[in-house]
Amino acid sequence: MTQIHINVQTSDFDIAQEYASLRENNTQDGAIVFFSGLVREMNQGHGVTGLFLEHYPGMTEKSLQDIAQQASERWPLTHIRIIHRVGQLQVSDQIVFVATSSSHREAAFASCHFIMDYLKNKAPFWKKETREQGDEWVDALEKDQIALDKWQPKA
Amino acid sequence: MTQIHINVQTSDFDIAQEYASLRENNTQDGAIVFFSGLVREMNQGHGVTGLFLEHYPGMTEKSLQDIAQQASERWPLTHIRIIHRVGQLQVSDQIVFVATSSSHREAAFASCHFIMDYLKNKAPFWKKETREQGDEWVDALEKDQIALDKWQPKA
Amino acid sequence: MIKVLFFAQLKELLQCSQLNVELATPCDIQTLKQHLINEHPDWEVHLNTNKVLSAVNQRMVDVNHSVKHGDEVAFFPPVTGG
Amino acid sequence: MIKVLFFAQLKELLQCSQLNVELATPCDIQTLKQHLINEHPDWEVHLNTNKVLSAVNQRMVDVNHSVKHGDEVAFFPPVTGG
Repeated sequence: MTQIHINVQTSDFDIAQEYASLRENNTQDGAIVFFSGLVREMNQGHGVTGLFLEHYPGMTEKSLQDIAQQASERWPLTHIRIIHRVGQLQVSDQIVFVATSSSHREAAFASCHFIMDYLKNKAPFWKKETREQGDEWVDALEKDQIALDKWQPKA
Repeated sequence: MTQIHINVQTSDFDIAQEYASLRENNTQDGAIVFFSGLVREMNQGHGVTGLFLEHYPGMTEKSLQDIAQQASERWPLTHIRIIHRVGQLQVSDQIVFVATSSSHREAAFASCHFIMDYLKNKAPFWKKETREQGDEWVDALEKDQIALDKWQPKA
Repeated sequence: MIKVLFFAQLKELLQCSQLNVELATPCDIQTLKQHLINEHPDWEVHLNTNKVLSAVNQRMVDVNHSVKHGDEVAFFPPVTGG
Repeated sequence: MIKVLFFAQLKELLQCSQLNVELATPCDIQTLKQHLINEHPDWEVHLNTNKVLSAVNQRMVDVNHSVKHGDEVAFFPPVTGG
């Protein structure tokens, strides 16, 4: 039984606190994998000074829950934690955090990667960048869609 | 140019401090991946109450440096941090920490996983478990060797 | 009645975040789109493109998915979170 | 002179962590192993197995690797860190 925690929030998060929650009373897990996504100063070739994250309240939480559920059915995981921020962010701010824990490292690595790849394609978030020339919505990238191919069952 | 930090130490480490070091003055990275390995209470079917880690001083640091170097040549990484503890550990203790940061998540995920797979097979550490029936050296697992196959160039 | 939501640049292009539609239901997403375009002909260029994704009751669906009275339908561009 | 080190269960089985060997060099790892076995016949079962890994000057090598005066050679079981 995987413990799943999902948070969509405007406030920042503390990865040390998240990590402590994963370790608490946990003597069975040998492996924890974490992903943290940050606002970059340069994106797709242009300077960025801020980032606004819009989302679809209600569907956001459902889609993250659904992705976590899929991961928990595919790998033997003890914990899944997903935090995604929305609203106005600055350069270097934390955007997203995904952590998975398991007895074994292959499951922890694969599931964390899987969750990020699906989140990028399926969770209803949209980024609007503050650029020197004005605000622009970020274009979805084909490579993010291609990233899902590795999770398809082999023919 | 990848910044590589390697530490082999008896003392514990603080992942929050490691994470802060990766983020400091860092506006170029969009992705940080972390692995943390912990002492499990059950391993390969038997109860464990403690773990002693022996290593080969000198070669340990060289081999970790060499693995990090290979990762930095294979993926565009800004930072690689590897910490491995040696000496006497207890259940739930942190054993190993690997973090990589990059502009893009695929590079961060793949390189962190690569480093752990190579560390498991190439770095001169040996675990001796404290079990109820006495102390026993841990056997190397074939699956750890097989894990390297995914990093071989495709034929 | 069907509740229709728009997000991100689509919301800005249509200058509309939400509206209610009375339609003979059940119909499908494509029929709902066509109804919206009949009411707002300048929306066609923004709605009739495979760049627009659809959700019914907060789950992504394709354009053949059926829609019925009381459903919440959303249209939005490809997602870019993470 | 060649400095020879043993680690982990191999160190315990041989009851030896380090010794120095005088050998006509260069030779190879296999020759060095045979020399150690000639001096300590009870080591054969522990040393002459493909479960034993070798390093020369702190880099892993195979049994054909050459060894020369001044080298540090180590023998150990498969590693189990991480």
